[in-house]
Amino acid sequence: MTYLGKPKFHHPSIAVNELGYTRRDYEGSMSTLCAGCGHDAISAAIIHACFELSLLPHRIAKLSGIGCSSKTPTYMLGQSHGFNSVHGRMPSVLTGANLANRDLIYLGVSGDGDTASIGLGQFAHAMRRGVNMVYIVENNGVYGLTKGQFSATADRGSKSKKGAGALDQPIDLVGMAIGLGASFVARSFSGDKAQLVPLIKAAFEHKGAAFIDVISPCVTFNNHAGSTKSFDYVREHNIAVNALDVIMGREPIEVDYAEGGSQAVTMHDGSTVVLRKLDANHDCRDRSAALATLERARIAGEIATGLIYIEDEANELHGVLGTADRPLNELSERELCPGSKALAVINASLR
Amino acid sequence: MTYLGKPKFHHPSIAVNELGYTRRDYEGSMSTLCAGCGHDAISAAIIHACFELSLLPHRIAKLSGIGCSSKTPTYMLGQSHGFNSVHGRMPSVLTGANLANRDLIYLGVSGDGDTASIGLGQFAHAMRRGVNMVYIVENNGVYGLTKGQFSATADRGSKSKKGAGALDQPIDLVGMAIGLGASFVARSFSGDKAQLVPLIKAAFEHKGAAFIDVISPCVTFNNHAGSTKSFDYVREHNIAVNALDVIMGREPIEVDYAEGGSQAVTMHDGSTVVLRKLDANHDCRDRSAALATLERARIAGEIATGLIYIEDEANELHGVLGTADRPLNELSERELCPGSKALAVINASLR
Amino acid sequence: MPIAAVNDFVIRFANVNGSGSASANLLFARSILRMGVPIGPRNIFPSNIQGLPTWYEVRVSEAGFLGARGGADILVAMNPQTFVQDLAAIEPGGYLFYDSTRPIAHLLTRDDIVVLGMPLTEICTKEYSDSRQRQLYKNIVYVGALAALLDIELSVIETLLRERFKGKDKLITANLHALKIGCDEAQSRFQCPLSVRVQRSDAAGERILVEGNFAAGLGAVYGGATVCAWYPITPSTSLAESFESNCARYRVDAATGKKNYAIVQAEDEIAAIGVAVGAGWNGARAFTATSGPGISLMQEFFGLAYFAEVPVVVFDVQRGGPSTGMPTRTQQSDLLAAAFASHGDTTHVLLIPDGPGETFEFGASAFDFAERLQTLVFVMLDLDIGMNAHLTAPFRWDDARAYDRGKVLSGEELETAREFGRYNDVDGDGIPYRTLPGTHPTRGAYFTRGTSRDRFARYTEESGPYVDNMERLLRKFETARRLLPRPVLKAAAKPTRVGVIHYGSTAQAMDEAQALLAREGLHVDTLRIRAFPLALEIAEFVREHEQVFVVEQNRDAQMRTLMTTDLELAPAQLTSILHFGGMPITARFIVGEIAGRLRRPASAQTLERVS
Amino acid sequence: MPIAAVNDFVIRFANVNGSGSASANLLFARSILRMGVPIGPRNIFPSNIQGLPTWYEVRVSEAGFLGARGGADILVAMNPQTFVQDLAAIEPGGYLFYDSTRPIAHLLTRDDIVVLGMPLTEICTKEYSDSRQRQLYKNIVYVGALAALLDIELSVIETLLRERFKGKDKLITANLHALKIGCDEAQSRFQCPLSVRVQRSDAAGERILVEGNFAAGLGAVYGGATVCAWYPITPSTSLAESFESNCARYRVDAATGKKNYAIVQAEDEIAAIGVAVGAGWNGARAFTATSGPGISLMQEFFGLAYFAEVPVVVFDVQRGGPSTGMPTRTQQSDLLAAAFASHGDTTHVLLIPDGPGETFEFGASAFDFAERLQTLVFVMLDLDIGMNAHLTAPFRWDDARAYDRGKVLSGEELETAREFGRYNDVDGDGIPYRTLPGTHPTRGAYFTRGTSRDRFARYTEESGPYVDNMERLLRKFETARRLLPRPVLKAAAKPTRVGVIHYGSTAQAMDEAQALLAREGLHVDTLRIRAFPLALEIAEFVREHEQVFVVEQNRDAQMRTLMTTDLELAPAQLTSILHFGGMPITARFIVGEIAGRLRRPASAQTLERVS
Ligand SMILES: Cc1ncc(C[n+]2csc(CCOP(=O)(O)OP(=O)(O)O)c2C)c(N)n1
Ligand SMILES: Cc1ncc(C[n+]2csc(CCOP(=O)(O)OP(=O)(O)O)c2C)c(N)n1
Ligand code: SF4
Ligand code: SF4
Ligand SMILES: [Mg+2]
Ligand SMILES: [Mg+2]
Repeated sequence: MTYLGKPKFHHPSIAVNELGYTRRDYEGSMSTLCAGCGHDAISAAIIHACFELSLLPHRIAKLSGIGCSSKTPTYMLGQSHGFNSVHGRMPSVLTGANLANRDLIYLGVSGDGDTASIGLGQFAHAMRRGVNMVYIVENNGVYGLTKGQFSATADRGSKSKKGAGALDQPIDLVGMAIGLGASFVARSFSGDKAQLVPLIKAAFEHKGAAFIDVISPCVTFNNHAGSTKSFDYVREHNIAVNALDVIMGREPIEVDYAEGGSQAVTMHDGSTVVLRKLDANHDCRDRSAALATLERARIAGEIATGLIYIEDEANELHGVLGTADRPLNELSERELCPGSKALAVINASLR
Repeated sequence: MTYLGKPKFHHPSIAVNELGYTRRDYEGSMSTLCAGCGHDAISAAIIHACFELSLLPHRIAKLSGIGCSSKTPTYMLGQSHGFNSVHGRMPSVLTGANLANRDLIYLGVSGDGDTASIGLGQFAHAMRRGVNMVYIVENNGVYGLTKGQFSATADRGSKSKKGAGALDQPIDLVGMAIGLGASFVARSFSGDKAQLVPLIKAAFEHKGAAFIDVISPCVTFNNHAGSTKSFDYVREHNIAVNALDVIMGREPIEVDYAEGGSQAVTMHDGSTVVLRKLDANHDCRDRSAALATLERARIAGEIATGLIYIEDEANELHGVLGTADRPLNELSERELCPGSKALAVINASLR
Repeated sequence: MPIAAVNDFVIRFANVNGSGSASANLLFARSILRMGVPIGPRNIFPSNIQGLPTWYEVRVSEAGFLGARGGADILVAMNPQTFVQDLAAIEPGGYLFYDSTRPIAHLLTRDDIVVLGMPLTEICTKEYSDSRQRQLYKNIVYVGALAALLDIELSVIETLLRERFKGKDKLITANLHALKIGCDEAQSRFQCPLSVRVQRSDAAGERILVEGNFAAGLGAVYGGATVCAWYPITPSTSLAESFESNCARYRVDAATGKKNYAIVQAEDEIAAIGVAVGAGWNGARAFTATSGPGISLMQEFFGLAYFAEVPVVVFDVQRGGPSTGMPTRTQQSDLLAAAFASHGDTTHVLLIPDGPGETFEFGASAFDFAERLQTLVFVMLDLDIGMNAHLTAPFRWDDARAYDRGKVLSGEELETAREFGRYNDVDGDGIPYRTLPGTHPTRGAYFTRGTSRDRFARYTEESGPYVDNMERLLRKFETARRLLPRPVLKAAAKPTRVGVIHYGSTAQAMDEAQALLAREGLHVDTLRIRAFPLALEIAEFVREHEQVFVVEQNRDAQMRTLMTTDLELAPAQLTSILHFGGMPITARFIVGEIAGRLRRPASAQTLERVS
Repeated sequence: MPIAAVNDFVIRFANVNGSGSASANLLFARSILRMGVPIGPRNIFPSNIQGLPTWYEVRVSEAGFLGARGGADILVAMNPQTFVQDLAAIEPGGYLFYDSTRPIAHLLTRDDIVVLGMPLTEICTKEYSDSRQRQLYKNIVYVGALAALLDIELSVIETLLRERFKGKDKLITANLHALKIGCDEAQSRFQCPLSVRVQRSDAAGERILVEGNFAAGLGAVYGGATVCAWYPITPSTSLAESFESNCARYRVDAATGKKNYAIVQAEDEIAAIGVAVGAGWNGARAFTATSGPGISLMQEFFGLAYFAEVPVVVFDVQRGGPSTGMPTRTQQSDLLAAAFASHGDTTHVLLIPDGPGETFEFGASAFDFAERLQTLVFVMLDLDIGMNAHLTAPFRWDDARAYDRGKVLSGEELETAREFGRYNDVDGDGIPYRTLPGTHPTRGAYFTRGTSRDRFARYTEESGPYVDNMERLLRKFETARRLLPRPVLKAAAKPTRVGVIHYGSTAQAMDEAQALLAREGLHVDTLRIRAFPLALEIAEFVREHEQVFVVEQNRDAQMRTLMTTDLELAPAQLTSILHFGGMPITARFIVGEIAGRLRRPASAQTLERVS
C-alpha cells in the first residue's frame, strides 16, 4: 500500500470537504517524476477536483497504461484501488472494470503515446461505446519514459531536443473523440489550473465517456524552443473558447452568471455547469460547430482549449447494454445459476 | 500460381490497351465469394481501371488483411505478387513492402472489420505517414467471413439479419482519413461502376496515401431491410458530390469539360483529373469544406460519395524520409557495407 | 460382396456449402438417434460462405464408438465438383447414392461398390416450380430415400419435423411431402432396405447430442460468468453465441428486463482480453473465447494476468495452425502457446476437456479455479469438440454447489485484519489475499501493476522481493497441480507394460483403439490428461509402464514437451504418435501406429528429427 | 586490514539519476582502460528519468575477468538516500569515499572498512556560484580525487577530456580545473595512493569498449539491413538508435544526400514487425528491435513469418519479465517465447551472442541466415550485453564477404525455369525458391498467405498438401541446425566428468567461474550454446559428461526445456543453475552453486519443483 509511505496527520485548521475529508485524503505517494513535470500539476488538479466534489476516495478506481503519465495514479488518491495495466490498453481494462461494477467512479489516465500511438484503436472504440469514465490524456508530444521520441500528437515540423523534426500528420485526439461519439470533450493545459480543475469536475459529473486532452509539457525532453508542447509555446498559443464553473446540485446558480454569453448545462446528477462563452462562434452543444472551431484554430495555428463539446443526455454503455442496476460483481449463485431444473429441460431439447 | 487454374486465350478481336494487354491479363483466379457479393464488383472495377491505365500487371503488388474482402486480391491481377497477411495489419505490411521497393504500385484491399475494427490503429498511422498506395476498404458494415456480426462502420440502429441493432457510434473512415492527413480521399458504391472506376484510376494516378471507402453490400448477411448497407438503402441514400474523368497525360483535355462548375487537377505524372461539381458547396481541395460536406450529409442522413478531398502536391513517405531513388531492395554490398576501413576508425574511437 | 452391417456404419454426404443441406443432414442424423442408435456426426466445411464443397459424415455405432473412423460405407454424392474424390472414399462393398439426372457412367470407375442412382434434380424439377424450393427440398427428398434404404422409421423423422417447424403447418406438410416422394422413389427403384441399415435400439440411452461450444457457453452461464468480451473467429464464435443465447434465456430479470450479464463484441482480441482482465480484477467472473490467432494477440495480457494475478478464463477452440492456417480444421497445437504464454518466466493453468460433457463441467469450474488460484485459466477445446455435435451423458448440476470465489477480503475482514499485503503468502499455499475496489474506505486499497512489487504491492526493482514473489508463484502452481482435475485411467483387461497417454478430443478414437488393439491381443492401459500443471499420477503412470505412447493432434509433440519439462520425464520414455492433418484422429490411425511401433524400438520415430 | 590490490578491484559509484554523474563515471572508467588495464563497467539504473538512485560499477581486472563480481572494494557514496545499503555492500577491508560536508558519523556503523571523507559539496560551493555548475563539477572533482587515490595518471584523463570537448577549450580548462581541485584535495587529506590502485599495463591490448546495442546496430548496417521499423522500449531503444546514427554516418549518398536506408518509428510493436515482414517479403533486409512486451505483441506476425516463410530479423534485448516486469534489469527469460513463438506448431531460429563482439557478427550474419532459410531469425541479447559497455576484441570485417541472399529467382532464371513452385522443395534441404514482386512480366508471381497452401502456393484445405508442407518445414529446420553457429567448447585443464552448459551474457562469469573452480581443484568443461535449433554437438557433450550443469539467467530453466525437446535429452542429465534476480550473474554465484551441487545428487534441486 504505497501511499502508507507518507504520514497523514490532520491539523485542526486544515480545510475539510462535505465528507470531512482533507485534501491529504485524496493524495497518493510521493511523485517520482522530474521536478516541474506537467503531469504533477495535472495530478494536483485531479486531487483538487475530487476533494471539491467530495468524492469518496475508495469509490474511485484509477486505471492507466504505461508511461510517466500512466505512473501518476500512484501519486494521487491513495485510498483508491489502482491498475497500472499495459501500454495503450487502459481503455479496454477500464471498460471491463466498469462492466463489473457500474457503481464506482472510473478515472483513466494515459499519455499521448499510450493513447494516440499504440492505444489509438482502444481509445477510439472505448469512446464509441460511451464507457462512463473520465479519460485524461497527459499530452506532451513525446514518449517521456523512453527518453523523448516523438509521439503521434507531435505537430509536424516541431523540433525534438536533438533537433529532429516531426514528420507525420499529428493526431488531434479532441477532434477524433468528438467524431467517435464521446459525449464530453475538452482540452486544457497543465499550466492553467483555473481552467483545468472545473473541467475535471464537470467531467466527473458527466455521465458517459468524458475525454480531456491536457497539454502537459515534458520539462526534460520537450520543453525547448522549437517544440509546440513547451510551456512557453502553449501559453502563447492557447485560446480558451469558454470558461466554466461547476455548481453542485444543492447550491443556487448565481444570477450574474446566467447573463450574457453564458449557458447553463444541467448534469445527470442535478449539478450544473455554467459556461461563459469566450469565442462567440463556438457552440459546445453542436457537434458540427465544435468541429468547425477546431478547424479554425488549426488553420490559425492556435490551440483551442476549454469545453469543446458536450452532449447533455448521452447514453452510456450500461444503458446501451441494459445491464442490471446492481453491480455484476455482487450477484450470487441465486441470480446467476439457472440450476438443475433448467438443465433438465435443456438436456431434453438435445435428444 | 493460383491464376494458372484459368485458361487464357487471346481472341484476335478482343480489345487491348497501350501495352497490348487484354482485360484477361488483369484478371485473377475464379472468385469463391457469394454470388452477387459487392466485393466482386469492386474487383471488376479495379481490373477495369488497371486495364485502362495500362499498368504493368507485374509491377503492381496487391496486399490485404483477412476477410472476404481481403480474399479478393486472389481474384484479380494474376500476374501480380499478392500478400494476404494477417487480420487488420495490411497497412503495416504494405508500408514495409513500399519501403523496400518504391518503384512498384501498391494496392491495399481491406474490409470494414479489417480496417475499422481490429485495424483502426494501423489504418490511421499509415494515413498519417502518407504511404504511396491505393487503399480500398470494401465496406459492408459486417464481418462477412465470420457470418455477419456488426463491424465498427455499422450505423447505430441499423438492424442485423437476426434483428439485433447496432449499438455503438459508427466510424466514418472517410472523415477520419481526411483528419489523419490522407491526400486523396473518396467514397463510392460497388453498385456504381461509372463512379467507381474513374475514382480508382485517379487514386492510382495520385502520389501519396489514396483512400477509397467503397460501400459493398454483403448479400448474404447484410442486404436486408433495416440494414443501411444494403443495395437498396445505398442506392437511395447516396449523393455524389462530384463526378470525375481521368485523362491520361498524352490526351488533350476536352474543352467542354473545363467549363462551368468543373475543375481540372493535374496529377504528379502529368495526367489530369477533371472534376464536375455536383454539390456546389463542396470543394474537394479544401479540408475544412470537405469535413463540412461530410457533416452536412451525416445530419441529412445521406451518404456523400465521389472525390471528397484531394491535396494536389502532397508529399509521400519516401519524400519525407529522403530515401534513395533506387529501390532499397536492389542495393548491394557496395552501397550498403561501409567496409573494413570504416570499421578500423570505429574501433579506434572505442578505446 | 456388399457390406452388411446393422447399426454400425459410416455414411458421408458430399454437398455444396450454402445449399441448405446442413439442416437436412442433421434431420437424418437425429432420426437415427431417436431410434435409440448412437451416432457421431461431423462437419467438414471450407473457410468460405457459399459455393464450395462441404461434407457431412455420420458414424452409426451400436457399440458407441463415435470417433471419426475414416472411409465411408455409404456415400451420398450431391456435389459433382468432388465426385471423383468422393467415389474413392467408399469402402469396398460400400454404396454410392447419387443424383442420376445427368449421366455420369464414365465416372463410375469402381466395380467393387454398389451404385444407387436416383434422378433427384429431375424429380424436384417436376415437383417444384420455384428454383429455391427445388434446391431445398432436394435435400429432404434424399433424406426420404435414405430412410427407405436404411430402414429409418418415417414416423421418427415426421416427429422431428413437427418439433422443428412447430406452429408452421405449411412447412411441415411440405417437408413431409418431399420426404414421402424420396421414400417412394427409393422403394420403387431399389430393393429396400440395404444390407447396411438401422435398427431400433436402446444403446443411446439418455445421452444428449450437443456441440462443445454450446456446452462451454452454457457452462459459463452455470459457472456464474457475468462479463464476456470476444472477437469473432472460427471456430470459437459459436461459443460466445451460446453464452449470449443462454444468458438471454436465463439471465434476464423477468420483472425489469435488465440483464445479469454484459457481453461486449470487442474491436479485436487484445481489447477482448483487456476487458476480461479488467472485469476479473474488479471481481466479476469474466472470460473471452478465441482461437489460435487470438491466442497470439493476447499474449501480453496473458503475462499481465499471470504476474498481476488476475482471475480470468480463456476458451481456446483450437484450429489448424500456424498463422491463419486451416481455420475450419481441427488440431491440438496451441498447448505451448497457452501453457508458456507471454515473455518472461510464465506458466498458465490449462483445462483440457475430452468432449461437450466435460466442457460443460470445466466451462463452469474454470471460474472457480481462476478465482481460487487468482490467475488465468485456459480451457482448451478444439474444432472437433467445439463445432461438432457429440453424444454425451446429460449435463448435471448440483443445486447445492456454491461458487468458490477464492481469497477475497470483505469490508468486515479488512476491519479486523491485522495487516493486508496483497502479495503476502499468509497460508503457505502461494495464494495471497486480494481486495476489490470500493470495499473499504481506508483499508485494502492497493496498486495493481505488471511491474515487480513487494509483498505489500509497493513498486520495487530490488532482486530480493522480486525473487521472493517469483518463487511464491511457483508455490502457487504447485497448489494448482494438486487442485486441478486428475487424469483418467482406463486399465486394460489384462495387465500390460504398454501405456498410452492422450488428451482432449483424442479420447473417442483412443477408447475405440484400446478395444481394437485388445482384439488383436495388444493390451494397453490408457491415461487421459485433463489439466496442466500435470498431475504427479502421470509421472507414476510412465514409471509403471515399460513403453509409453503419447498420442497428440499436433506436429511437434507439444504435450510431450510439457511432460518432460513439468514432470522431469525422459523423452526416450515417451513415444510420440502424431496426427496433424486437420481431420479428427481415428482409431484406425492409432491402432496402425501403435501396432506398428510395438515391433520397433520405442523412440525411433522421434529420434529421426534430430539425426 | 585494508584490501591491497593492484589492477584487481571493484569500485562502485552510488549516484542520483539525472545528476550528470554518468559522463564523469565513464571518464573515470575509460581513464583506467587508457592505462591499458581491462575494465568491466556496469550501470544499475531505475525505470525513471530523474531523481532516483542509480549505481555505476567498474570491475578492474588485469586477469581480464570482467563479469559482474558482487561486492565493492571501493564505494563512492554520492547518494544519501542509499547510504546505508551502499555501506553494507563494501567488502571487509574496503574503502568508503563519501561527501563529508554534512556530518554522518552516526551512520558509519562499520569498523572493518576504511572511511575517506571529503567535503565535496562544501568545496564546490566555495568554488562555483551557479548551482548547476556545482552539481556537474562535483562529479569531476571526485574523479580527480579518485585519480589521486588510485594512482590514475591525470594526463590520461586530460587527454580524454580534450578528445571529448574538442574545440570547446573553455569546457576543457573548466574540467581540468575541477579535476585538479579534487586531486589536490585528496593529496592533502589522504595518504595517496591507496593499497588498492591502478598500474599501467598492456593487458587490455587492442580491445575496444562498446555496448551490445551499438554493436548490433552497426552489425545490421554491415549486414546490409535497409529497413528498420521499431517502437521505443527499454532496453532495446539504443539498438535502433545505433542503426540510425551509423546509417546517417555511412549510408547517406554524398552526392544526393539521399538515404540508402529507411527507418520507421512505428506506432507500436505490431506495426513495427508488420513493416519488417512486408519489407522482407519484398526483398529488403529488414529488422525490428524490441524487448519482452514487444515479443508478446509480435507473436501473430512471428507465426506468419514462419508459415509464409518471410525472411526477417528480430533483435530481442531481454529484460526482467514477466509482463512489464523489471524494465531496467537483465534476464534470459524470453527463450521459450521466441523459440516457440505464436500459436500452432512453430519453431524459430535463435542466435545467442555472448557480448558485443559476437553481437556485431550475428547482427550482420542474422540477415544471411534469414534470407538463406527464408524465415524469422531472433538475435537474443539481454540488457547486460545491450546497455553495458564491454571490453571486446576489435570488430573485424572481411571486405571480400558477400551477402547470402538465399534462393531468389532472377528474371533470367524465371525465363529458363521449367516450372516454379514457391513451396516446392527442389533441393531436398527444405528450402524452396522464392521470387520478388516485379521481377518478371508473366512468370513467378504467386500469392503469399498465412493459410495452408500447396507446393505451388495454391490455397488448399486438404490434409495431404498441408502435412507435406509442415514436414518440409521440419526439414528446413534440420538444415538450419547444420547451418547455424556451432557451440563453443572450453575444455578443462584436466580431463573431467563434469560439464557446464551456458549461453549469452553468462559467458564472462562462466569463464571466471571455470578458472576459480579449477583453483579449488574442481575441473569443468564448458560449452556455450550460440544458436537454436540446437547443434548435435550439444547432445554429444551431455553424453560425454557424467554430470552436466545448465546455467541460465531465468527462473524456469528455459534452455533446459529447449534441450530436452529439441535434442531428446533426459532432464535428469541436466542440473539447472538458475539466477534470475535481474542483476547480471556472477562467477561467485556459479562457483558456489556448482561446488555445492558436486556434493549433492545431480537433479535434486530441479526435482523439488514437482515433488
Ligand atoms: C508494449 C510496450 N511497448 C513499449 C513500452 C515502452 N514504453 C514505456 S512508456 C512508453 C511511451 C510513453 O509515452 P506516453 O504515453 O506519451 O507517456 P509519457 O511518458 O510521455 O508521459 C513506451 C514506448 C512498453 N512499456 N510496453
Ligand atoms: C486475429 C484474427 N482475429 C479474427 C479472425 C477471424 N476473422 C476472419 S475475417 C474477420 C472479419 C472480416 O470482416 P471484414 O474485414 O469486414 O471483411 P468482410 O468479410 O466483411 O469482407 C474475422 C473477425 C482472424 N482471421 N484473425
Ligand atoms: S521525462 Fe518528461 S514526462 Fe517523464 S517525468 Fe520527466 S518531465 Fe515528466
Ligand atoms: S459473406 Fe458477404 S461479404 Fe462474404 S462473400 Fe458472401 S456476400 Fe460477400
Ligand atoms: Mg507523452
Ligand atoms: Mg465487412
